[in-house]
Amino acid sequence: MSRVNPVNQYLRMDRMPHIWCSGCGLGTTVNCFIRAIENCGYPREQISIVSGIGCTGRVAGYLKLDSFHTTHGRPIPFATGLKLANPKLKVVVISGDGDLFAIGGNHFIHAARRNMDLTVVCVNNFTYGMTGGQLTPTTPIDAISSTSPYGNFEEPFNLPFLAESAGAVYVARWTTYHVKQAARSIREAIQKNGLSFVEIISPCPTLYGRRNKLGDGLAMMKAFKENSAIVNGADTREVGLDFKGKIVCGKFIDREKPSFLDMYHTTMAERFGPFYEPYEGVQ
Amino acid sequence: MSRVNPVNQYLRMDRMPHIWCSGCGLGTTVNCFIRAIENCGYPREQISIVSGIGCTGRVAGYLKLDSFHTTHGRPIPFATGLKLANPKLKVVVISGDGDLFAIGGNHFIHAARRNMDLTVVCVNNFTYGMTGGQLTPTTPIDAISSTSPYGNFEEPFNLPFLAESAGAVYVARWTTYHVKQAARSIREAIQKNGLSFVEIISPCPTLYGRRNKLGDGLAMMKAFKENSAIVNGADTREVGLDFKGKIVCGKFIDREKPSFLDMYHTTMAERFGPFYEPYEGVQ
Amino acid sequence: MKADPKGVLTGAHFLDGDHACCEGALSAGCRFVAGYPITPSTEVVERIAARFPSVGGMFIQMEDEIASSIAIQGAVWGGAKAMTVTSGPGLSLMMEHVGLAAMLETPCVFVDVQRSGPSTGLPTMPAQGDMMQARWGSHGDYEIIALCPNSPQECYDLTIAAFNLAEEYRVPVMLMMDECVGHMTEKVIIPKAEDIEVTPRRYTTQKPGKYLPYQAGRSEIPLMVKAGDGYLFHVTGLTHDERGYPAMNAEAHDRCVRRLVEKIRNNARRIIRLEETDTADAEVVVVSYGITSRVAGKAIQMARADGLKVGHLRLITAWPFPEKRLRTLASHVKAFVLPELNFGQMFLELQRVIEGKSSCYPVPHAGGTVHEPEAIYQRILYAARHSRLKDKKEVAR
Amino acid sequence: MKADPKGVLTGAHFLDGDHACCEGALSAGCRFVAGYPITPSTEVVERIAARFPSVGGMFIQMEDEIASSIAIQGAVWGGAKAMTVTSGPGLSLMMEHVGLAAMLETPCVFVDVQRSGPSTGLPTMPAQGDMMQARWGSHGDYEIIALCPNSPQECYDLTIAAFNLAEEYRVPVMLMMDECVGHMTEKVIIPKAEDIEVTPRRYTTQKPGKYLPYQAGRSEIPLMVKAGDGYLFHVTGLTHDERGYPAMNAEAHDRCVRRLVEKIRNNARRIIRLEETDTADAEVVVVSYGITSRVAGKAIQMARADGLKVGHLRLITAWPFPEKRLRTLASHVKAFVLPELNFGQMFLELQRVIEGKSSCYPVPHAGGTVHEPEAIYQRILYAARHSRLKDKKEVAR
Amino acid sequence: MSATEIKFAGLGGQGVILAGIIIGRAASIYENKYATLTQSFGPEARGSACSAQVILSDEKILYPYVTRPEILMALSQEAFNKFLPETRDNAIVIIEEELVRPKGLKSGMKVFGIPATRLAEELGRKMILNIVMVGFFTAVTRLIDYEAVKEAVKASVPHGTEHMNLRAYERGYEYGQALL
Amino acid sequence: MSATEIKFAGLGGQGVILAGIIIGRAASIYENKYATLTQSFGPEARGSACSAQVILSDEKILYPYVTRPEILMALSQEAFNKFLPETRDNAIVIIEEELVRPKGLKSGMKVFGIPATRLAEELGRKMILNIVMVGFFTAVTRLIDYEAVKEAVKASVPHGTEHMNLRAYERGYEYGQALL
Amino acid sequence: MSDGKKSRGPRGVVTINAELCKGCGFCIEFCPSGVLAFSDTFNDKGYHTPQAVRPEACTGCDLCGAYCPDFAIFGMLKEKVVA
Amino acid sequence: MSDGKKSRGPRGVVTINAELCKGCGFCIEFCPSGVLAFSDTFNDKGYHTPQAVRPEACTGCDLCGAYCPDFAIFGMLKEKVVA
Ligand SMILES: Cc1ncc(C[n+]2csc(CCOP(=O)(O)OP(=O)(O)O)c2C)c(N)n1
Ligand SMILES: Cc1ncc(C[n+]2csc(CCOP(=O)(O)OP(=O)(O)O)c2C)c(N)n1
Ligand code: SF4
Ligand code: SF4
Ligand code: SF4
Ligand code: SF4
Ligand code: SF4
Ligand code: SF4
Ligand SMILES: [Mg+2]
Ligand SMILES: [Mg+2]
Repeated sequence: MSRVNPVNQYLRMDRMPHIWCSGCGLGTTVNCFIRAIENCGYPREQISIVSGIGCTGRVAGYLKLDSFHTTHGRPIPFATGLKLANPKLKVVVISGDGDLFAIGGNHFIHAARRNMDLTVVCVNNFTYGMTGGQLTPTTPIDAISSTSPYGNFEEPFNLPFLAESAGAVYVARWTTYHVKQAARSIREAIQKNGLSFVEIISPCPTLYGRRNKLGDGLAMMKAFKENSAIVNGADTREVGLDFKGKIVCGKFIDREKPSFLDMYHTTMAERFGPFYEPYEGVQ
Repeated sequence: MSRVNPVNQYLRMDRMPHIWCSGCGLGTTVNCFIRAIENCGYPREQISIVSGIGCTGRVAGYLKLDSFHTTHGRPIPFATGLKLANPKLKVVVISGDGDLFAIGGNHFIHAARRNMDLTVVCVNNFTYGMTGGQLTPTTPIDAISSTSPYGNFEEPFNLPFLAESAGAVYVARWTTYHVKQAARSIREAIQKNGLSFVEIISPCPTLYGRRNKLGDGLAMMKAFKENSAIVNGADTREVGLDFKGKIVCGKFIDREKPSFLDMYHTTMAERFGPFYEPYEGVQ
Repeated sequence: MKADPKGVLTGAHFLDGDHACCEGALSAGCRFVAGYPITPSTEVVERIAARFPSVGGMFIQMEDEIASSIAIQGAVWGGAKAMTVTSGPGLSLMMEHVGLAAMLETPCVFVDVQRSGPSTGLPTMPAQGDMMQARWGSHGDYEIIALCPNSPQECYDLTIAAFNLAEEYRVPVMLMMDECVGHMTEKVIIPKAEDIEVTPRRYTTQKPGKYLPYQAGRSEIPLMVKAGDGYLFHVTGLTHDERGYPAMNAEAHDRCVRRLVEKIRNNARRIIRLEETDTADAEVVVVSYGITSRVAGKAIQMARADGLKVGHLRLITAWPFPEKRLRTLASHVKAFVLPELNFGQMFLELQRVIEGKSSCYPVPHAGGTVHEPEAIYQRILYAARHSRLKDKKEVAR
Repeated sequence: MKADPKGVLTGAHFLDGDHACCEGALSAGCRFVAGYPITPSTEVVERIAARFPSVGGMFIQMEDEIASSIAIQGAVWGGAKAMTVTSGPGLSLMMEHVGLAAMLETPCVFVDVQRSGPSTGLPTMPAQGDMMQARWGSHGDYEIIALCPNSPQECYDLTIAAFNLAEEYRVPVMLMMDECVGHMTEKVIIPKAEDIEVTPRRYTTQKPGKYLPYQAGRSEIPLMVKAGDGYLFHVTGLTHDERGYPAMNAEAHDRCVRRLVEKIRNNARRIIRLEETDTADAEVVVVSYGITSRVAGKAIQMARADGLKVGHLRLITAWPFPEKRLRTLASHVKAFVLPELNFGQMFLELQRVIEGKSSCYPVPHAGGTVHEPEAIYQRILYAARHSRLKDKKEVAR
Repeated sequence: MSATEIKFAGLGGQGVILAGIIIGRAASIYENKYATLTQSFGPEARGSACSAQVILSDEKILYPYVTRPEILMALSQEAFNKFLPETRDNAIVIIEEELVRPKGLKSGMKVFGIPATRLAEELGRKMILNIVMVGFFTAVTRLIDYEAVKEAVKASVPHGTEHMNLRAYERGYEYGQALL
Repeated sequence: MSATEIKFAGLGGQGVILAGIIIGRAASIYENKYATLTQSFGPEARGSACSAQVILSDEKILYPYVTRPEILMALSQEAFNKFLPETRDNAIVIIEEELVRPKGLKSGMKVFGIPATRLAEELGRKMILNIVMVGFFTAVTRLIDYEAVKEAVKASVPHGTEHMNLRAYERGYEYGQALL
Repeated sequence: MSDGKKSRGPRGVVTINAELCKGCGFCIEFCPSGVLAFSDTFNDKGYHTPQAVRPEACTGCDLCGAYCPDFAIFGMLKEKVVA
Repeated sequence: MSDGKKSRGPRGVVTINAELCKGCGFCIEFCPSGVLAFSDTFNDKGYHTPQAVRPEACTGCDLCGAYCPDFAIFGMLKEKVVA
C-alpha cells in the first residue's frame, strides 16, 4: 500500500493501531479535528492539544501536535496556563463528557466565564468509556450504565445551555454522523476569540450502546442520522437530550465578547499607559 | 434588659458578639433566615444548616440548629450526604459567593442538575471577605479587589442564569435591603422540593465597599435600595450584574420537577415492585 | 452488636476482592456509599449500585472524589455508616477530607484499591505506593488507621473491621487494597449475620443542652449525636473546644489535636493486628503486607526449604505501625527483609523503629506487577548470610 | 545565568516573608503565577497581582487550588517559570498535581505557608504540620525537594533557590514557609540582578524528529522543549517511555519511576543545604528548621550559657533529608533534640537515620504559636543529662 | 498434583473470563480445592485479547499469578499465538478448532479441539460457546468433578438461562468424552 | 540596650501596623539595627483590635515574638486595657490621650499622652494620626534617630502624601520634644 | 429604650441592646416611623448606638430587628410585651 | 483497492489499509456512491474489512476517510493520486 492516508501526517502512526474499539466514534472525531485544523489558518506548530483522562483523553496521544495528556478533569486549567504563557498558541482541549463535565465541570464554567481563549471539544458518548461504562452527567434518563443498573434517574446536563449561561462565545453540537459540519464547527471554534465549545455526540458501542440495546457503532451512527435535527441558532434552553430522543444539532451561539486576554490588555494598558508592554507571553 | 430579642432563641448567644464587621450584611441575612424558618412548617430539629468557609461560612456556627461548618467550597456535597442519609431533614446550605461558586461551583451545578433536595442560599458580597477581599467569580468588571488591584477584567457569573441552566427549580435574588422579600423567598425555597437557590446581595463594607469607594455598610444598603428593581419572573439571561449597575431582584424561576429522591423512588419502585421498601434514610 | 441480616449474603462465594469489599460493607451495616469511578476500584461501587437499593442503602455517584469524600461525612452525621472507594489519583483528591474526618472525628471508611503511580501511572496494574500517603497525605497533624487485606476473603473481613474500628475510635479508616487483590477471585465465606460482630455507633445518652460534642472523657473518644435528634449541635473543621465551637488559640489547639493523635497512639496495642509465623526462633523475619505478603510467603517457603530460619510478620494493620512488637523482635532477630510494591515506604518505618538493633533490607519494586518470589528469596538469603547478631544473644539453632 | 533586571527590586527593604517570596519569584524569573487565596499565604499573590503586569508577568486567580496547581504546569510547558502559592488545605487539594509534576518532570514551585491543621484548624496561626505531606502527600512513588526558610530574607533567597532546583532537577520544589515567617517583617536585601544566579530552563538542542522528551542520558535529567517550537511532542501522566508515549507494563514503569526517584536520591548530596554551628564537638545537637530554628537558637544560647556543648544543625533543605550527615554526627553525638511545630514529623526521619546510634528527643508542639524557648532548653538539658555516649569514643571536652 | 496453572484466553465478548470463573468456582466452592483467578486488564478497551488465569491447588495458594500454564484454553488465534510460548512443554492445549489453527505446538503438548461455536449455534445461541468449552474442558482435563462444574455453571449464568447453559455444558462434555 | 520589645495597638483602620512598620523600617533600613515585626492576626475581621509587635536589637533577633513589651503604644481603650497587663512594670506607655484613659498603670511606668487625633485633624486629615504618633514616639523614646524615622515615613506612605505625612511626623515629634 | 407616655400610647416597643450594637445605622435608616437616631454616647466597643427619639411613633413592626446585623435591637407590639 | 477500468475511468480512488480496519462498516454505510461492501475475508485482528465493489463509482469524496475511526480507508481524486 504505497498511497498514504493524508490524515496520517497528523497522527502518531508509530502508535497505531489505537486502543479504541471497533465502531467507536473517537477516530471519526479525530478525523473531523484534523480536517478542521488543516485549513484553519494556523500552522500546526502553533496548535496545542490538551486532553484529560478517558478514552477521549487518549486523543492527545495520537495527534502529532504538541499534545498533553494531563489528569482527569483538568485539561482546561492546564490549557489555560499553556495559553497564557504563550498567547500565540491556539490551544484546543479535547476530552470526554465525564472528564469535562463531571469532575471537570467547574473548570469549564470558569473558563467560559472568563472567556478564556480556548477551544473545548467535548466528545459526549453518554458514559465513562475508559473505566467501564458508568453514569456520567450526560447520561440520559432511563439509560442503563454500570453504576445505574436500574436505569438512570439523574437529570443530565444540557451542555450547550450550560455553556451559554457560563459565558461561552461559540456553542455548537454535532454528532459523529455530521462529519463535515463537525469539522467546520471545530474550525470556526478554533478561529474564534474567547471560549468556544463544540459538543460531539459519539457512539460508545462497547459500553453504552450494547448495554442499552442500541446496537453496534454503525447502528448508533444510523440512529444519529435519523434522530438528529439541525437547528442553527436554536435556543439552548430547548436542546436538552433524552434517551433515544431527538438530537438537536447546529451552531447555537456565535457572539462577540472580548476574551480574557483582550480584557487583560485593555485593563493594563489603561492603567499603565505607555509603561505597559503588551503582554505577549513569557518569552 | 429583660426583654429578649425573639431571634436569640435561634442563635448561639454564648458566641455573641459575632465576628462580623460593623455594617456587614451577614447578620441581616441571618435575620431573614430565622424569619424564614420560623413559619416554614418544619420544626427546627428537622432543619440542618451547612456552611463552607468564609465570613458567610460562619453562619452555621451562630445558628442554634444542627449546624455544620465544613470545608471551603464543599457544603453542598456534605449537605447531599446528610440529606440522603436522613431525607426527613430539611437541609439548607448558606455560604459565600467564593465558597459556592469559585471552588465549589461544580458541586452547585451538579446538585442543581440532580435536583437534589436542598436549599442553597448564597450570600454574594462580591468578594472573599474572610481572606481579605480578593476577586471572586461574582466581582463585577472594574471593581478593585486585593488580587485585581487594577480593576477586575474577568466577566462575573450571572448566578441565576447559571442556576437555571444547571437545573434549579427555584431561583430568586434579593439584597439585604429586601429583608421581607428575602425572608419570604428563603421560606419558599425551603418548602420547595428539589434544588432551590436564593442569592442575597450583601454589603462587605470592610473589604469590598471601602476599596471601591462605595462607602460604609449603610451607604451600600442605600445603594441597594436605589439601584435595585424587582422583576419577578425576569428572564435569567437578563439579570447579570454590573459594577454599580441595576440589581434586578425577584423570584425568577419557580417550576416543578421531580427531585433526586422522587426520581430515585420512582425508578426503584418500578424496578423492584413490591420488593422495594421506599427509602427513608438509613435508620 | 450483631450484623443486620438484611444485606448479609451468608454462604461461600467465588468473588473478587472488589466485590468482597462491597459485601463486607453491607455486612458491616454500611448503608451509604458515595463514589466516583476509577480503575481498579470501580467494581466495588458497581456492585454497590446494584445491591444497595434492595437492602435500604443509598449509593450516589458524585461528580468527583472530593464530593464523595465529604458526602459520606454528611451521611455519617445524618446517622449512616458510610464509605467511599477510590484509587490513588482519587485518594490524592480526598486528602483534604481525610483531614476533615480526622478533625470532626467522623467515623468513616476510605477504600483505596492501589494502582501503580505516581500520577495516572499504570491504572490497571497493582502497587502499594500509597501507604505513606494514607498516613500523611493531609495537612497538619492527625492519625488514621490503615488495614491491608491480602485476599478477597480479607477484603470482606477487613472491610467489616474497618467500619468497626472507625466507630470505635471515631477516625477515618483506610482500607489499603491493591489492584491484584481487588481483581483476584477466590472463595469468600460470608458468615451468618449473627456470627458477625458489628460495632454500633456510640451515641450519647445525655439530653440536649447537656451534651457537648467533643467532651471525650477518659476513653478519649467522645460520643456522637446525629442531625435531627434535637441536639442543635455544631461541629467545625476549625480548632474547637468541647462544645464544638471554634477556639482560636494555641492552647485550645493543643487540647484538640493532641487528643486526635493520642486516641490512636495510646490505643495502638488494641488496634494493631498482626499475623506472625515462626518468628520466635527466626534469624530473619520477613515483614510484609497486602498482596506482597503472599508472594513473600512463597519466597519464605523457598528459603525454609534451604533450611533457613525465616519468620514472617504480616502487617494486617499498617497504621498504626507495630512499633513495639518490631522493636522486641529486633532484639533477637538478625535481620528483617521488607518487600513492598514501592521504592521503600513501610520500610522507612521499620528502619526507624528497630533503631539499628538488627539489619534490615528492603526489597523495593516499582509495581505494575508483584515481585518475583525469587527476588524476595534472594534477599532473604543475602540477609541471612550478611547480617550478624549484634549485641544480642545468639538464638538457639 | 544572571537574573533579568526587570523585576529585581535591588535594595534593602523592610518586607514580610510573603512579600519577600513574591520578590524572590520575580528575581528567579518567574513570570506566571496561578493561585487561590488562602490565609496566611494570600499576601504573596496579592503582591504578585500588583507587581506582575508591569514586568511582563501573568497572574491569574484560578477557581481553586486544583486548577492553580495544573495551570502552572501548562504555563511551564508553554515556556514560563511558574509557581503556585497556598497553605495546608490548598496543598491537600494540590496533591494530585504534585504527582503530575513529578511524573511529567515539570519544573515548578509550590509555596506552602503552613498554618495549624488538620482541616481548617487555626488559619491565622503558625505550624509546621505539612512536612510529611510535602514529601508523601501524592499517591505512588516520587520525590520532591522541600526548603524551609526561617526569615523574610530566606523567603526571598530560597524562593530563588527553589526555582533553580526545580530547573536543575525538573522536579516540583516545595517552599515550606509558615505563618510566622510569612507574616513577619524584617530587612530583606535584594541584590543587583547581575549578582543573582538563576538556572535557566535546559532546552534540547536536538532537532524535531530526533528529540525524545524523556531520554535522560547520564545526568538523569532529560532536556525540555516547549509548545510551539515545532517538536510536536507528547507528554502524559501515564507511565511512559523515552518518547513520552504511554508504556503499559511493569518494566517500563520501573524504568520511568526509578529515574524519578533516583535523580533526587542520587543527587541528594548536591541538593542538600544545611547550616551547622558548633556541631564538631557537641554533645547535644539540636536539629531544627524554619521558624523553629530561631526559637531553638535562643534555647541553645540559654543552654550554652549553662556551659553545655550544644550544636545546631538547621535543615534548610528538609527533603531530601540529610541522612548521611546526621548518621555521621550520630557517631559522636550523645543526643539529638528536634523541636518542631507538629507532633513529630521530621523527628521520625531523624530517628530512622541515626539507627539508635545516639539518643534523640522530639520537642513536639501542636502549633498555633511557636515553642517557648524554655521548653526546648529544658529538653536540651534533659538530653545532655540522660543520654550516654554509646559505643563511640568520648569526644574531647 | 498440588497446583495446576490454567490460562483461558480469547477475544473480549467470548466469555473466556466466565469460563475461568466457572472452573474456579467449581473447584473452590463445589469441591474442596483452592482456586485463585486473576485477569489481566489493560487500558485497551474491550474487543481485543483478554484472558483469565486460574490456579487450582490442594493447598492455600500464595503467589496468585500463572507464569507457566499447564493448560491453555484458546478461543482465538491471536490468543493462541500470544500465550503458546509461555505454556509448558507438556501442556494440554484446548482450542476452538474452527477459530484456532494450532501452529507451533511443542512436542509434548496434547491438543484437544472442539467446534464450540458451531455446537453453540446448534444449541441456539452462539454466545454460549464458552460454556460448551467449559464442558469440553471438564471432560478432557478430568481436573474437576463433572457435577461440581455443573453446579458452578448453574451458579454463574444469568437467571433464566440455566437450562440452555447446562445443555451447552453437557454438549461440550460429551464431545470431550467421545474424544478420549 | 540590646533588645527592645514594643507593642503598637489600636483599632483596625487607625494605622497602628503602619506605625510599627515605620519604626521597624527606620531601625533596620535607615539605622544599623535589627528589627523584627510581627502581627497577630485573627479570623475576626477588621474593625476590632489589632496590634503589631516590634523587636529592635543590636544583634540578630532569634525569637520573633514580643512577650513583655517595654514600650506600649495604645490608640484605643480596648487595646490599652488588653495589653497593659503584659507590659513591663517599668515600661513607657504612649497613648492617644483623647481616646485612652490610662487606668491601672503600674508604678514604674512612664506615660506620655498626645491628642494625636486632634493634631491630625488640624493638619487636615484625621487618617494621619498614626504618623503623628510615630513622631511622638520618636521624640519620647529616643530609640531611633529623628532622620532615620523621617526617611522611613517617606518610604512607607503612599506616593503623593509624603508632604502631609512628614508634617504630621514633625508635629508629633515637636509635641513630644516639648514634653520632655 | 422607652415606653410611650400618651394615653393611647405607642402600638409598639423597641428594645436596644447597646452592648451588641456596632453602630451601623441600618435600624435608624430603615425604621419606617423615624423612631430612632444615634445617641451621643459610645458603647464599650466604641460605637455610637441608636436610641428611640420618637418612641411614641413605634409600630412594633420589627423592621429594625430584621435589619440589625448584630441582633442588638428589635421591635414588638406592645400587647405582646405585656403578655 | 482498485482503479477503474473504463476509458473515462472513475474520478476518485479509494484506498484501504485492511490491517488497521476494525470492520465497523461506517465507510460502507456512508459512502454516498455505494462503492464499498464487506469482503468475505478477515484481517489479522479477525475483522471483516471493506472492499471496493464498485470502484468506478468512487468520486474521491473521502467521506469514507472522514468517517473511518481507524484511519484505514481514504478516498482521493484520481488526478491527485497521479500527481
Ligand atoms: C482523579 C481521577 N478520578 C477518576 C479517574 C478514573 N477515570 C479515568 S477516565 C474516567 C472517565 C472518563 O470518561 P469520559 O471523560 O466521558 O471519557 P470517555 O472514556 O467516555 O471517552 C475516569 C472516571 C482518574 N483517572 N482520575
Ligand atoms: C481549600 C481552601 N482554600 C482556600 C481557603 C481560604 N478561604 C477561606 S474563606 C475563603 C473565601 C470566602 O469567600 P466567600 O465564600 O465569598 O465568603 P465571604 O468571606 O465573602 O463571606 C477562602 C478563599 C480555604 N479555607 N480552604
Ligand atoms: S469503550 Fe467506548 S468510548 Fe472507549 S474506545 Fe470503546 S467504544 Fe470508544
Ligand atoms: S470582611 Fe466583609 S463579609 Fe467579612 S465580616 Fe467584614 S464586612 Fe462582613
Ligand atoms: S442596626 Fe443594630 S448594630 Fe446597627 S446601629 Fe442599629 S442596633 Fe446598632
Ligand atoms: S419596631 Fe418598627 S417602628 Fe419600631 S423602631 Fe423598629 S423599625 Fe421603627
Ligand atoms: S470505516 Fe474504517 S474501520 Fe470501519 S469498516 Fe471502514 S475501513 Fe474498516
Ligand atoms: S471516496 Fe467517497 S465515493 Fe469513494 S469510496 Fe470513499 S466515500 Fe465512497
Ligand atoms: Mg464519555
Ligand atoms: Mg463573599
